[in-house]
Amino acid sequence: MPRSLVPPAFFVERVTTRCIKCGVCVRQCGFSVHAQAEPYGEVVSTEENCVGCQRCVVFCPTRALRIMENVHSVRQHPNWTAGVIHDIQKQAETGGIILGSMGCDKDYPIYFDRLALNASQVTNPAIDPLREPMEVRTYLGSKAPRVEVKRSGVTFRLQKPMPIGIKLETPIMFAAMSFGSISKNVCEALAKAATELGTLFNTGEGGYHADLRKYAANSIVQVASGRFGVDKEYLEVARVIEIKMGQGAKPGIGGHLPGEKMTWEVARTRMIPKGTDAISPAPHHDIYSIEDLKQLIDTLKEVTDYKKPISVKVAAVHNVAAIASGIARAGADIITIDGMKGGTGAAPKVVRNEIGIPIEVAIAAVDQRLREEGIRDEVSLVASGGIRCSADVLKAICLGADAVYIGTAALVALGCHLCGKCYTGKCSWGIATQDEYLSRRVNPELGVKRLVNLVNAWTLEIKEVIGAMGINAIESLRGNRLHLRGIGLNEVELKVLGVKPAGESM
Amino acid sequence: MLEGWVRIPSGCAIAGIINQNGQAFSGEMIARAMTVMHDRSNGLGGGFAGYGIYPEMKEAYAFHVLAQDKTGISQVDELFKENFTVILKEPLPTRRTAGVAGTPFLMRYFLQPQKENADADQLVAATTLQINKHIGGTFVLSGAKNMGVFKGVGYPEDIAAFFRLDEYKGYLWTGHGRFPTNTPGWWGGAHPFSLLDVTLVHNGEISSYGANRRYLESQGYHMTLQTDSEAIAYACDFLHRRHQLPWEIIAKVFAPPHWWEIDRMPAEERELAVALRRTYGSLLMNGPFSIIVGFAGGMMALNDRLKLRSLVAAQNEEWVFVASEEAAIRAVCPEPESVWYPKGGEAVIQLVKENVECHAA
Amino acid sequence: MQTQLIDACGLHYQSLNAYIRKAAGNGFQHYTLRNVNGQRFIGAGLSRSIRITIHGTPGNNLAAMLDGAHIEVFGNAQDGVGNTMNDGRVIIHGNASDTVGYGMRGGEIYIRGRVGCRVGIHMKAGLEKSPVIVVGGSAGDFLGEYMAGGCIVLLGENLTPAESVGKYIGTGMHGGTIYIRGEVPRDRLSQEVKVEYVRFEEDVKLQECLEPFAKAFAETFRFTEAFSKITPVGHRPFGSLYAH
Amino acid sequence: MKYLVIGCSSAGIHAMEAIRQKDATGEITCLTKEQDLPYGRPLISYWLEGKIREEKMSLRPQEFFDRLGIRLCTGVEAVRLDLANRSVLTATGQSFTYDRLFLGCGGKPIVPPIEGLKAVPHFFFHTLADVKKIKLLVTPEDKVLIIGGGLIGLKAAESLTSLNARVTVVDLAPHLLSSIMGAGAAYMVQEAICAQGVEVKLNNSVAAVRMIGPRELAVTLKDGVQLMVNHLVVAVGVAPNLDLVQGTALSHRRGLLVDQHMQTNISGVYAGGDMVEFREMLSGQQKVVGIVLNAAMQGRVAGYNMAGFPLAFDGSMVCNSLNLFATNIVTMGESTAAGENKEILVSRPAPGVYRELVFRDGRLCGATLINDAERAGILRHLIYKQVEVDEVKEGLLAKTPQLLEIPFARWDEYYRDLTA
Amino acid sequence: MKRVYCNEKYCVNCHLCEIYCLAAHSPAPDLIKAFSPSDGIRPVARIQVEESRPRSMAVSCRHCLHPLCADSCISGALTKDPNTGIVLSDPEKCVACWSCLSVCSIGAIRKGFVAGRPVSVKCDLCQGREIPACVEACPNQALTYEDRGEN
Repeated sequence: MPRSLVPPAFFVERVTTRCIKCGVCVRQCGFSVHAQAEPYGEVVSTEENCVGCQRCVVFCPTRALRIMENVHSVRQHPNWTAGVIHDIQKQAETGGIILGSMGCDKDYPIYFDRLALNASQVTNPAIDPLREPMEVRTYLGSKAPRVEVKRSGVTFRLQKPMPIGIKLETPIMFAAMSFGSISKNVCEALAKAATELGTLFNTGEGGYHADLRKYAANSIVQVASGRFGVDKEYLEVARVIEIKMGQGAKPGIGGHLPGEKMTWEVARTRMIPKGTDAISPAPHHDIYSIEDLKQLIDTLKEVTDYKKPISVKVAAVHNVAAIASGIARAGADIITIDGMKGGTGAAPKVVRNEIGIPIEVAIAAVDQRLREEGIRDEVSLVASGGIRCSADVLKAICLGADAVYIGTAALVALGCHLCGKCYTGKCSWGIATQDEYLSRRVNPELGVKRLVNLVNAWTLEIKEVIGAMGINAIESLRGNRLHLRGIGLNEVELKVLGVKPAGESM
Repeated sequence: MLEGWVRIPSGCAIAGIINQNGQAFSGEMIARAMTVMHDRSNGLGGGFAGYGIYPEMKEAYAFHVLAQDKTGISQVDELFKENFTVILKEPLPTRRTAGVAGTPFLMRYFLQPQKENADADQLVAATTLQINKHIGGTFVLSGAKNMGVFKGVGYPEDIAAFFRLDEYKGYLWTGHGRFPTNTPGWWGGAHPFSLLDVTLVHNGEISSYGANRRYLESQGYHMTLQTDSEAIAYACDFLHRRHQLPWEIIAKVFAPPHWWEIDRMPAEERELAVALRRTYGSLLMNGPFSIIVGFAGGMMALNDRLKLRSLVAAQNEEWVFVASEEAAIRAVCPEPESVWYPKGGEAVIQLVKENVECHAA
Repeated sequence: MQTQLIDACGLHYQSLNAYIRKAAGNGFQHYTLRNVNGQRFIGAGLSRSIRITIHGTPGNNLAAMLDGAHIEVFGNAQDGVGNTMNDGRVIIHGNASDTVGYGMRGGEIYIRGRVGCRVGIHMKAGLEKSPVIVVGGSAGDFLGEYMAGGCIVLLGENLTPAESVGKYIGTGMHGGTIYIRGEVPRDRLSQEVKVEYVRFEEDVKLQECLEPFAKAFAETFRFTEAFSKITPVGHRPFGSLYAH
Repeated sequence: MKYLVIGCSSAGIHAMEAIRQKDATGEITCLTKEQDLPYGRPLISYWLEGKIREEKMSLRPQEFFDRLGIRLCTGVEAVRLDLANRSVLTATGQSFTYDRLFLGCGGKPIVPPIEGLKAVPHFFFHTLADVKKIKLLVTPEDKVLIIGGGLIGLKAAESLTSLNARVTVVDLAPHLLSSIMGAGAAYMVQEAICAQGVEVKLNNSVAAVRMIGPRELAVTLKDGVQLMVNHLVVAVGVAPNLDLVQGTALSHRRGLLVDQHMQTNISGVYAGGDMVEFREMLSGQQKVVGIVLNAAMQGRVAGYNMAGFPLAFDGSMVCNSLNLFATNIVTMGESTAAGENKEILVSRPAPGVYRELVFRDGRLCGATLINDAERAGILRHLIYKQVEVDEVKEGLLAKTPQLLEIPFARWDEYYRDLTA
Repeated sequence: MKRVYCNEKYCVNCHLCEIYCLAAHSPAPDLIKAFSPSDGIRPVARIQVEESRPRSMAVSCRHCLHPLCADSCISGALTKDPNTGIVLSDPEKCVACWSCLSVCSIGAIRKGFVAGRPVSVKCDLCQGREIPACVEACPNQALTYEDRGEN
């Protein structure tokens, strides 16, 4: 192919008076942007390779580097933006589907940012979370329709055992990210952090590396259409089994782990050839209808002797409320709704950016629908896809979620700068890679600390905020949309979200 | 805006008196207790519930109904005719009282379900909810056997005088003085709230209202008044009548032990506590409250689990008193045998003795 | 070894399977199930040394996630036989319907009669395991779709290759081998596979697959025509589909 | 406990340090015939070249002896050993008794059998006194013949050259430094030496010498060539100094014999350093390995054992590093020549850099590195531990040694404490 | 005693340890100045990152119990401090014979210059700092400064 017509996306600025030619940038770049002929020689850059991951910038000891978006002065045009032009040129050069990683980067409204939280003033007091107990413990799993008690003397006993409930010490879990899409070190950091936090991590669909089984008590294992790693032990060691029907970043299409990341270890875990593309197609080939989902749920329950709650994860699509209702009635204990801003290791950009609906409206619609049908208590709802901060967690819970998954946020805690090149396997931050030179960049011990810090910080913020609302137990927040007010939302949006506009009273 | 369309937070005074022997006493006593706490109210609401007040009609469902206009009353009449035999219909006796104005139409019905209804209570409850929801400006103050709710806009002592409480006798009375912080109240918005024989007087405000409300709505309750007190009343009905849970357990749903306490419980107790929080977490009443729940045969007083509202209890011979302030108790019982201060989440449940014939239902 | 006789007539699958699980825990190793009709998940997740003989028509997902047990069916099986099966052996004296051995990771499935569509899809190999499916009769479309390992043998007894196998053989295949008796028309094969022709006598793997099959049904096989041996063209069927 | 240490060089110092580590109270006395604080013997050439001042030459400062509570007797020469009475007699007639005795008498220059040598003035290159004498007598443009092209001879050649003397080196062997390196490396060294104007005569030796004038000597070489020189430096090697041992019951061969605890055949009498012979690790033969490292390690082992703390010396191994005419030379292990089953690989990674590695049975057994000392200790460790390096030979030859070159499977075994 | 340990598994080959070590041992601790000193001789880092991709590992002095470098030192420049356990090189005494380089089994001693003279340089655990500069600079906590019991 002759010279590419796509200009470099980033501009590398090196302040030569600050550059000590130490070569840190050269050695840290996973994309071979910087080069040096000899130690302490002149450093040169190939900007075409730069993905803007900022690894070199962060590591440069003298702050001599700056990576800036390369602002191409194509003529301003509302339709034909630089991005559109470059995509066309790229496709004209390759004839391929444009891949993207991480979440949707289109400028859709973020409903979380248009919802304001409430606080107490005078008539009911705020609670000081520093002194008073603030409870965020959350249980996942279906609930008994009612509690029956038996009196014996002055005390009472439970008459029927409850369905299995999974205790979370904080309503924040780590979302499904497979070994293969992310490195083993990252898997380990997530697993260990979940264990320390008393919450759960999700293996994703890549199977369970043998070294991580020690964290199984805090794991959700996924059964996806590719069925990687699914054996009896896999199901038995897990706390929860999740059937992956869809993913918010790429509704309607399946998983695709490019061969670049299929090292022997990943291949061994998935039981497929090394170097191959691991494909888990959109459909489970044994599920082409809702009763087939029930059949798979039942199969998993049979195999594990009804000891594991079954979660079903679906992408938030237009009809998600009805779909969720079907899933609840198919016997799932947990429904995970993954919004369109959820991350992924690789997805066609057109799918990532154009399909699905945001998690805020999806969770609101699902919660409302299940309540209307009187089956909200038969399932727990987990919201995921675009949860960025504690406020998002709070708002998701107000809208009706029991708990949330964080994926991208967890990776950001480990260093991810959202460059969106996970599918290349060259992640400079050592996260979305299997290259041993790169993957060692995530020291699990350090990673655990960062993840634990993040979730603890969010949890503190959650306590702080619900305290401000005068609430000391998170269950009082769940579905409590009176604590939300819409700002700048139209009537239809307010109706879908089930919230009142700011300024309207209780 | 009309109360019932918007949520109005409020502060309050509450009191409850029960005679364990089921001996009836005058409503004047509860009015006297409430009078002491005059300054906790602002004249925008007062009310009382009396149990055992209609001994001669104790097998019939007594309905106290208010209506803004006569069409409301006739619509109620129509509705009752569908399912009940009206034994008696009369205006609720009142007396002209300074400080009580804007009096709505107030009617009293004694009803008998027409056919041998398997669940007469359910019918009565449904009828109550239907009137409140569908007949504009009309509201059921109470609808149950051998009890009644008297409430309106005004100070409690004025409301007591207005409804001639001194002419009633019951074995259990609860009272309420209201301090809403928003627009002037509506008669229906005053406390106690009731559904069937369960009445509620409430001080404080529930921050979990939105969660409680949505849960109750998904269980078939319609919130007419948009107040947290209404939600608590319905939650009581839901847990006590529909889920058959004893009041001790209901107290644990409204004000459960903290998780750290649950974690330290013996296994059996813990299982129950966990089950209650998991199942009825949405009915946890979060935020400051003290409530007195009255029901046929007893009452329960309860504080939120952080004890953010005041509540005092006292006992003297066969009498048990609960109130926002000790002075209220001393006003009617100067030297009680014991006075105590219930802890957060620690319910005071007092039933009339079992062999005493006073139960309405 | 004591054999438990179970009359499955009218039993719901949950009670039937719970009973077997419980009895297995108490040491019973061999079960004969009579009057089976539609009970799902029989044998699901059961581990080694358990033998189940089934008379009748077992329901969907027979032997799903089987973990070493042996199951023999005298009759036809429905959809999802050996779904995500890990180890063990399934012998079916009749036919089976769609998605036999979906995501199969190990063990063997021998079916004397016909099978439906999407058989052996997502089969895998590794971790010292390599699953085998042998079918005596014909198979439907999408045989060995997304196959990543293991071996499928289709004998198509008394049928021409055009009759014995459906369309889209080995779509997305990136590992493993499919043997089909006779020369399969090229238009039945997906882009992602290549085919060569081997004689039964010359192919040790094929013989190894067939030996237990013949033994299971107490038959001997002689083949005059060559087998189509179908393998993936490369490890990355969709490697060049994307623009980076 | 009374400890007596004879000699205060590396062996003696480390023996005393070890004794004090294990015995806080014992009385330690050290006799040294040197007048000053002990100095590093190899430093004498640096002194002669003016690269180091005398006061900087001490191996340990006075503070060291004070801190350890050592009674240091300088200028005291032990002359007689009375094993029966556990005492040592000095040249001045003083007697020192002991419970434990350490002998660190070092070595002394070998005097070759050259006709007329005893009759003519000649220098050795062994002590500070030797070089002080040289400095006094040698003037620029003097012709100096150095007998011996080994380490000492060449160090002498270097320093005399720096004094602007005209130096000739004569050695019996076919190449220089034949005791520590093979011919290939030696030629490189020779080139560097000759470039500085030193004349080198190999396969040759001094047959006779006689005085022909006040600062003039006539030297007859083995090949018949006659040389006229002003000075003669005898540097054919060092032998164990057994003066004190002769005539006692201490058994010795070429050197004093000791067990693995550095104890002689007489209980309570220990020895270490250049005067003892011990098993050489690679060859397994008894050898005198006169290097500083060896002396220090042996001294320490002896000291521990003297203080009752058992420690064994596992064997000696040659390892040298020296600079000659701006050329650094490192040799270690069996670096001298080809032998049975040996594989010799040579590389010249950069101009002026020479690396010669000797392998036996897939293990490194010797190395000669010229101007290539960077991380050479890793190679020494590989030799010392006899690590199997067959699969990484090429890497060892091509690059600066790295720990990461060592096969990962053996990592733990050899460098356990290095990584977390 | 406390030593610097490198967990090879998590060394990311950035060499920041070297860079900050160098600066810490420069007359001008500012990085940019340290790398372009007035005398033109860039100081030598006392920690060195080995690289054998994908692996890398920072190596610095172990401060051995019986340091071979000190044992082999002909001038007494290298000594192990009896109180701190730190093995130090006295640049005033070093004669640059490189004996220490030839015996250090991990190759932790380097050729350097002090006051224009070639001398051996090595890790001194950054005396005067609470945490050695290399450990502080390590972005992945591959380097740790800890006491594992031995002296």
